Amino acid sequence: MNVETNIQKPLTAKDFTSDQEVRWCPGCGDYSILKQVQSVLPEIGLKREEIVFISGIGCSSRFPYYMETYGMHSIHGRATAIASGLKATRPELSVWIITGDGDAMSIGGNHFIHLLRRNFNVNVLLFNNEIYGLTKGQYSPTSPAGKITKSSPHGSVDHPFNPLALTLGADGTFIARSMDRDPKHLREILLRANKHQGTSMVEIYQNCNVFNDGAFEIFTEKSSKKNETIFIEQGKPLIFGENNDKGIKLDGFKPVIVDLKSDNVSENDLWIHDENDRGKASILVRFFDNHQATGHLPRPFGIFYQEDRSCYEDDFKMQIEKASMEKENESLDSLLAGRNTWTIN
Amino acid sequence: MNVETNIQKPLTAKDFTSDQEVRWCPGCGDYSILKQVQSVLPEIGLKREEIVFISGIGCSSRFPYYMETYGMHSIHGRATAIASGLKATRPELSVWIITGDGDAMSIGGNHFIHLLRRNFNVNVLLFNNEIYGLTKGQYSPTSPAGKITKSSPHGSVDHPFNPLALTLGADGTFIARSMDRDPKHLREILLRANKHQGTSMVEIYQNCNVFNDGAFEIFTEKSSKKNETIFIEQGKPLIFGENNDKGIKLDGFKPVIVDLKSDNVSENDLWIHDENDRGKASILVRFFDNHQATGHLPRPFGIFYQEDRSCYEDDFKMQIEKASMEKENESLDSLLAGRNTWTIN
Amino acid sequence: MNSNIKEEVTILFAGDSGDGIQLTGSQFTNTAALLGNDISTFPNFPAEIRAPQGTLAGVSGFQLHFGSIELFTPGDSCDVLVVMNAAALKANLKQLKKGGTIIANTDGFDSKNLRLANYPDGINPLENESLDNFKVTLIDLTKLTRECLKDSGLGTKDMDRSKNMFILGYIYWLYNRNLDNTIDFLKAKFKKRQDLIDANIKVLQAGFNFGETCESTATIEVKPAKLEKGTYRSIMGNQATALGLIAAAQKSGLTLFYGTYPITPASDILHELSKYKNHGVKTFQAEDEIAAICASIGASFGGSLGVTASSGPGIALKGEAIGLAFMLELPLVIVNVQRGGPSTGLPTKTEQADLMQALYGRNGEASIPVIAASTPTDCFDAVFEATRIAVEHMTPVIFLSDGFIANGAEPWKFPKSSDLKEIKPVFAKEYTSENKEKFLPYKRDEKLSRKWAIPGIKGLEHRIGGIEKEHETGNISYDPDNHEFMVKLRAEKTQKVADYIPLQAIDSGKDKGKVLVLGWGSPYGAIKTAVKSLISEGYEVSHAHLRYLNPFPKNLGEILNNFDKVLIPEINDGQLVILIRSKYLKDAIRLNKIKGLPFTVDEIKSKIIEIYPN
Amino acid sequence: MNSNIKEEVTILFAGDSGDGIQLTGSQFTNTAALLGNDISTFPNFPAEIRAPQGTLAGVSGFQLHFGSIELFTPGDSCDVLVVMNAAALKANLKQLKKGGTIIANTDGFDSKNLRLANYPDGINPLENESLDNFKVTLIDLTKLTRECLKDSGLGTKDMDRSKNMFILGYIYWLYNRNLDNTIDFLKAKFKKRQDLIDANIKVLQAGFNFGETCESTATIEVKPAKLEKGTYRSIMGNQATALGLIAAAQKSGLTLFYGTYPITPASDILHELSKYKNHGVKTFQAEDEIAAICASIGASFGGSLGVTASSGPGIALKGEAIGLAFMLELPLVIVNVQRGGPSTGLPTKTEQADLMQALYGRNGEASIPVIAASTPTDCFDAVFEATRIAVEHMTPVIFLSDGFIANGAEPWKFPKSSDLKEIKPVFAKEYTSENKEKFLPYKRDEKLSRKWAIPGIKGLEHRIGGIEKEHETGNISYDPDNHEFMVKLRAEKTQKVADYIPLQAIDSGKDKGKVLVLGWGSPYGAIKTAVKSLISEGYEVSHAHLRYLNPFPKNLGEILNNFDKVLIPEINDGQLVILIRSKYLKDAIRLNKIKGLPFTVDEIKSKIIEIYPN
Ligand SMILES: Cc1ncc(C[n+]2csc(CCOP(=O)(O)OP(=O)(O)O)c2C)c(N)n1
Ligand SMILES: Cc1ncc(C[n+]2csc(CCOP(=O)(O)OP(=O)(O)O)c2C)c(N)n1
Ligand code: SF4
Ligand code: SF4
Ligand SMILES: [Mg+2]
Ligand SMILES: [Mg+2]
Repeated sequence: MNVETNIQKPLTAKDFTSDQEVRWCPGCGDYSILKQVQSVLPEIGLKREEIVFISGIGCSSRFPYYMETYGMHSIHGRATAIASGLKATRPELSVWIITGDGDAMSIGGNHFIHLLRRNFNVNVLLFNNEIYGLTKGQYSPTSPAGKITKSSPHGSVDHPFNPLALTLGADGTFIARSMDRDPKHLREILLRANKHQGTSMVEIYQNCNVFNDGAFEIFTEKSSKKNETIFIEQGKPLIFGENNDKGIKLDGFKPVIVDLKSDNVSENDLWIHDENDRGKASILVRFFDNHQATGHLPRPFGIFYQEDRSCYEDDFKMQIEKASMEKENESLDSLLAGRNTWTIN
Repeated sequence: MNVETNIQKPLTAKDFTSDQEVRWCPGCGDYSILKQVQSVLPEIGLKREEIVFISGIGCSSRFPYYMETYGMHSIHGRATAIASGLKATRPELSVWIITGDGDAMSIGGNHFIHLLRRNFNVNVLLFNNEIYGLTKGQYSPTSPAGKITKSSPHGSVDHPFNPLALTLGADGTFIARSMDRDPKHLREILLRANKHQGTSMVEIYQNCNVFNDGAFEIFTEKSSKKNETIFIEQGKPLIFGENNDKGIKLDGFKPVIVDLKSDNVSENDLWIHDENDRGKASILVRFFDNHQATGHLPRPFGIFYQEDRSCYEDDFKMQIEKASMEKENESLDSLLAGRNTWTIN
Repeated sequence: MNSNIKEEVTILFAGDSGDGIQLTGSQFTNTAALLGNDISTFPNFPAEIRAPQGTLAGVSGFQLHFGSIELFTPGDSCDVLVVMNAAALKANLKQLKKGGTIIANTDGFDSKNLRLANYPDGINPLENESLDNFKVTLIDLTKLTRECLKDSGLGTKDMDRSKNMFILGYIYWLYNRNLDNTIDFLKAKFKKRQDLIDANIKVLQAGFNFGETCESTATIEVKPAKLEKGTYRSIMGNQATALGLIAAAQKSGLTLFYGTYPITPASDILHELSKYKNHGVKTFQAEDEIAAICASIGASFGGSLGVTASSGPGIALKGEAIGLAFMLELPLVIVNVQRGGPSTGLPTKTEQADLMQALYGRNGEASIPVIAASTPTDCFDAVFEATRIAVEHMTPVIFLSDGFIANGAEPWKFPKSSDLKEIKPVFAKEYTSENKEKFLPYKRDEKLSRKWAIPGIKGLEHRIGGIEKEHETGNISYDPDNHEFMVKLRAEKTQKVADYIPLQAIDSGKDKGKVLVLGWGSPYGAIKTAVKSLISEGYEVSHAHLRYLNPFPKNLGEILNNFDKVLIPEINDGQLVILIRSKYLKDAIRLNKIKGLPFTVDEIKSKIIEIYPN
Repeated sequence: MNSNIKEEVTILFAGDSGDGIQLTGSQFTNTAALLGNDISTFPNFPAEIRAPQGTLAGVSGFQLHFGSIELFTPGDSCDVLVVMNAAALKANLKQLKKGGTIIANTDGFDSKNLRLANYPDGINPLENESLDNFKVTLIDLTKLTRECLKDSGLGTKDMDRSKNMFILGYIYWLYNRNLDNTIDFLKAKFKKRQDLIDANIKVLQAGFNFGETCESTATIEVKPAKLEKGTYRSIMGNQATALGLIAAAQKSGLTLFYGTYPITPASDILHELSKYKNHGVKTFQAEDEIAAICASIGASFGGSLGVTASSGPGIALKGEAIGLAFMLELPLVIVNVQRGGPSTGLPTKTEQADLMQALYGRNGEASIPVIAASTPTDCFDAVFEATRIAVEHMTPVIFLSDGFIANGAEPWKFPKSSDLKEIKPVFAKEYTSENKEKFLPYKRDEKLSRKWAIPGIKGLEHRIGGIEKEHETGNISYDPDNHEFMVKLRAEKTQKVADYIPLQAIDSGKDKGKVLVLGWGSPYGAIKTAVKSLISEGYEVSHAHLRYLNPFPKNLGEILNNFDKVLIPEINDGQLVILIRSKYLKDAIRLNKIKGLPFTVDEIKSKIIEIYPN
């Protein structure tokens, strides 16, 4: 590689591909996410050396090895904590956290919620496959109740987390969902996540074709996708369905599906998506886990919520800068001496 | 103590008082909470031996030593996890978790959210004094940003958790707030918490008069209490103020204060509290931390949200009972033998 | 057709993780076991779920040693190497004995496979002279399998999946086994897919017939082993651990609560136990290792048998809570199925490097009993014993297993439940008009252990915790003398376990001699085989194997002094040796292997010979 | 007025936690230090923030040893016992030398206080013969204080709060000190409350005058000590640790990142460091200990000096992450301010029981350097050295302090920053046209340490992690031989630190002799004093004190062999002794105290005499 000439060329996905062989199972959804990330980075325009990928442990967490950037494959559940220390000290770096549903929300739950409240300016890509892949197929905190897995042969009795609701409850400032099988959408969400100043939490539905194949099939397969998903966009009404013929309206706090053709409703009556409304977001993130209350609703994809709040590392830095200005001249020697000294001759 | 005759007498608060000297600082809010719990238990009508108090570490966590029941003062942040194992195996016991803002939400954050999602039928009393008391005064995850403490002489840069929002995000099924200085209210909430089947999370504002004196003064002092608090009750409109002259109305998703006298509003226009509405609860728990968006709002006390959802220990038990019925006759011997044996003579 | 008789054979099956190697291996194992052979197995997985097909990293292996004599190891090297592709050959050829047999799937040696296996361009080991020293049988599996199933109506993907049955059938033919056991297995496995049952059976039989028709080599007969009389089953270490826990709970009259968080290679215990809800087994998959142990402590407090399990990294996380259990003096079994470390290390490989962590991996003076299993079947006995100590001595106990014995299998002459020792918890009794003694939670018996006082019992209300406590009352106490007293008392309580365990026995060899090989854990089989072999060659060497790592059996010092030299082989950098040197001031010699692999018999033999005093 | 001259005096201030005992003690300490006395202090807190007033559990103590000779301990027993109430007397009387002085606040001996202190009904020790062997001075503090402030306009609560100033003034008079230092302190402390400044100064002076007017006993003079020439300050161990870290960061050219979670007795380091934002110090109060160490690892990865600190229970939680840091080979300082264990144990008391945890508290073979401080001022040097090793050898290092030295104070001849050694991190260099070497993250230098490659530098992009890695490249590797090679290499790397540390020196006594007292950590002062005293009595005894617990200095074995006997005193149940016996097969003798209290000089002297060979 010639250093000088390299500076000029714009980077490509290939420049972000390390020399390590990718070792996920053939057909794993992780491949497509990797590809999107590698192709989005050149567009963002960062240099390779400015980027750090930090992961925990899990299939998904092998990710950093495949990226030609700085990276750390750490220990289970702690990527968020490690990234916090890195970002606090090196705010200028672009820090990406790669984690799984188990890594982030089971063993890593505490650091995850604290990362969110502190609002470090990092991007969290949470590969949710609703299973523990690397340990060969136990249910995870996002597996639906009743799920039969190696560790729950009679069905899981755990009520699962709603990852986005949890994020909202922990004061997350950027909450989005995408999926492995919709590269275009994923790409857009990644770009927006990167732009957001604060912790960008992107839940990515990822198919584990070995231990939980088809978990998200209805959202990804052509035959059902149109009716089972809704792609939300800022300022746009909530519309979905085979022929974009269904909409969602708010009846008080209750979302109701309306038929745009037969019912007497126009687009103007529909719920207009507002990323900045936390109240609405709190209903939107619940589109799926409370069928009794709301009836069957399509699963939303897109940016649920976005809020501007100062980032930990900025306040952290400012405080130090302020203190340094106020007491600028104190030398190490005066610090060692303290305020009361005496001399023996 | 004579065993036989004792059975007849109804228990009193004194029967729940252990022989250990209470060792909190004079004036600490913990005293009043202890007193309420000791006086509520006889009313609930449980026997002492059926009750277990489990705590972590912190000033508040000394609580079990003062209760003449079964108890464990465990390690920092883990009371929730220990209680989960106890309740899973002994569903008939009445299990109370005593924890602090640090114990529950800092080091114990992960077990806390998992307890909530699993919905064990236990009562969590979270003594929130917005400080680490036992370690002599560092800011906690509920201390407001900017708080000056021993570990933040320049002011904390941490955005705090909203404990009730976090609880809601973790799919908590009973969410309430009360305070040390309102024994009557606390008593009612404790009774309701005990009744709820599922994890009852009760945040109790508690004054640490040594390291964070007056943190909740405006809610507890006569002069400000009426205007700064709102006591929410099921089915009742949201009314507060010196002369019950202010109300809260919903403008879309935005709560607005209205003057019941001068404005042209009647009680019928007001927000009617509905414990079972998660959408409303998600706005109610945010009454305080987002002044820009909502203006200054009174702090709500009472039961924010209540939901019936099956408890972990019940499903856990049922699964075992079902399996035992299905394969009832399998003996240990047949288990040891497995399916394929051979004999050497 | 002629048939050679052999005493023992080692077969190594190797191929991609997707090739069904583990299944093929364990099918042959079960059949061999059912026919009365002694067996010992060693599965060797890659760390990835399905590492890239055809690569060296993706090779999965299953080594099986079976014979008509008693066997203690899966074999240092193999007689037969079955390879599904080029990478499998490359990775394992060094394991094959000179003159051994290679059975190769030619289909796995196309140019892509050769490249992935890093063979130089244009080189195919099946086609040059590199295998001249071996007997090579080539089978084009894909072609033969597809051929056999061409009328089955299955797609090629499904067809190809049954390739491994062809090999299995062939090997059955080779060793004169019948197919019944595997046919039964296939019927159960594909219960709902008759087409797959038919196809697999067909291919299995085709493989068998292929041997019969096309092959000129003789079949090999391995007679049943002269094992002790009795009824046997085949079992893997993790299964044995699971059964041992269930049995121990039942013999204690306690409910088993198993709180854990999945981790390789411990997860299979969870998988096994979660099948036994009908035995009242309560498995709790916690959010992390800390919650897992804490939930188990809560269960023990409530009167259940609390058990938690993990591997090294997870055990590291449990250190603080183990200290709590030690202070609470509640029964708790902590299972560590050790794997290669440190940190994430080599998750699918074996190691014995967590012994010091078991002894010292927590703050303060907190010495708890440590028990180690030495073979797959010994997992049953050792974890049963760990439970006995936990329950009868009211203490957390660490039980050490490792990846090698956890996944290895051997025949098990399983006990009758009525022959198992009763375990006797000592419960505090309700305060009644007869029993008027004031309940003191930390009052001790002659074992220095306190009584178990279960919530729900009237009059036993009490509070326990992790702060130093007053003798007998259990109240918080900061008194300096009380602290020293309690620290020493707790230490003595653990040491007192030595009064309730057997004295150390010599496993092979005489009571006195020139070299004692002192082992613990999974090197058992290799040490035993090496020592027996040297004894038969006239060496004055003996083998003692420690089940109790803390406290040591009382006569251990004496035994050490009866030998000129003591050799301690460990799959670590020398941990038991630290303890033995410290405690007995004995200049024990170390033999360490840290490759994620078990010792071979040869490695131990050579070391004994090397240090053997002239 | 006559004045006795004394070489050394020990005063023990005792009272309720709310009585301002710690403040009174430290004021006297500072004044004594400023006047050139050598000092050594020992604050002894109750575990509760403010335990119930008047009870034995609520007694807070502050022991101060000051003199005109060199002092190494806060004194085995005291000459003067100042007690604010009956409980304080009861709890501490055994500490007072025969014939010693008691200064008692009579007001704290009313019937309620006597009852709370568990004196039998009707018994007041100030009024019976029980104190006949002591000189007793009675002062009715409340009355005198209120009297003195009657015109101040303050409420009684505020008035009573300044009681401790009366005692302080009186003691100043007794030891001939002037009040200036404390007056300055009061002015700063109550900056915004002139009324309180006035009141406190008035009471202070009243106490002084009380001595001058009412007392017939002579004052006592303790001349300045003949300490080495130079400029001194008084410092506590935790402060010294904080300054040591700041200094080490500056001398390394690195930013200090301190990730921690509060815990007694380590929190004061956080409090101290968080004041120094103006020195660029970054303190991060994490959500738990695991996050704390992980954030510090992240900071180290980013090129900062990552430091994390806790006490025993928190260190237990960090075990897994320490293993990660060891595999990553990044600099990291892990501070453990030890306290009484196990589990929550005795949080405010001292102990040395986490040595084995430091060495072995994690999974797998992960031996990292361990350094211990022996005195409050030594915390500076030792943590500086720990940092040097972490940075120059690219490794996590454990630094051990304990509650006794963390809270104890002594005079410190603080260094000039220019006299401090430079610490030299070795950074990997940018790939440029001059430097075309391909960057290998795990390529090693002669110290066997790798280079630090900081994100942001072009051409050094690399990935690190906790899985076993290939030599030099750092790529994931499951190769058996590579694993063994790497385990041994990492072990050797840690042992290699021994090439870069000083040889072990003898602290007192000759190079050869009959008894060597081998110590580590906080028993330093007591051992030194005992050994010096016995040497002066003609014993052939020496003292060596270990700063480096892993690896040991290379000549340690040799030193041990120069003595007939080796005695190892520890505030634990015998941990260093395990290591010494194991490594050197030396039958070292243990002396253990596990009371949450430091050794007294006498305890060590008696033991040496007991084992002294005839
Ligand atoms: C401390 C610790 N506990 C447990 C494990 C075992 N483990 C590795 S990954 C994993 C869960 C993986 O699930 P997830 O995070 O969803 O990632 P996926 O493999 O599904 O991508 C577990 C339990 C470990 N490596 N370390
Ligand atoms: C593992 C561990 N880490 C840290 C501590 C120190 N510690 C004890 S209590 C506490 C926080 C107390 O705060 P909170 O939970 O709010 O209880 P409070 O004292 O305010 O009632 C801390 C940090 C500990 N005991 N154990
Ligand atoms: S196990 Fe599942 S998640 Fe893991 S690599 Fe394979 S397909 Fe992907
Ligand atoms: S420190 Fe605060 S919370 Fe703790 S006992 Fe004292 S007043 Fe209560
Ligand atoms: Mg997953
Ligand atoms: Mg608190």
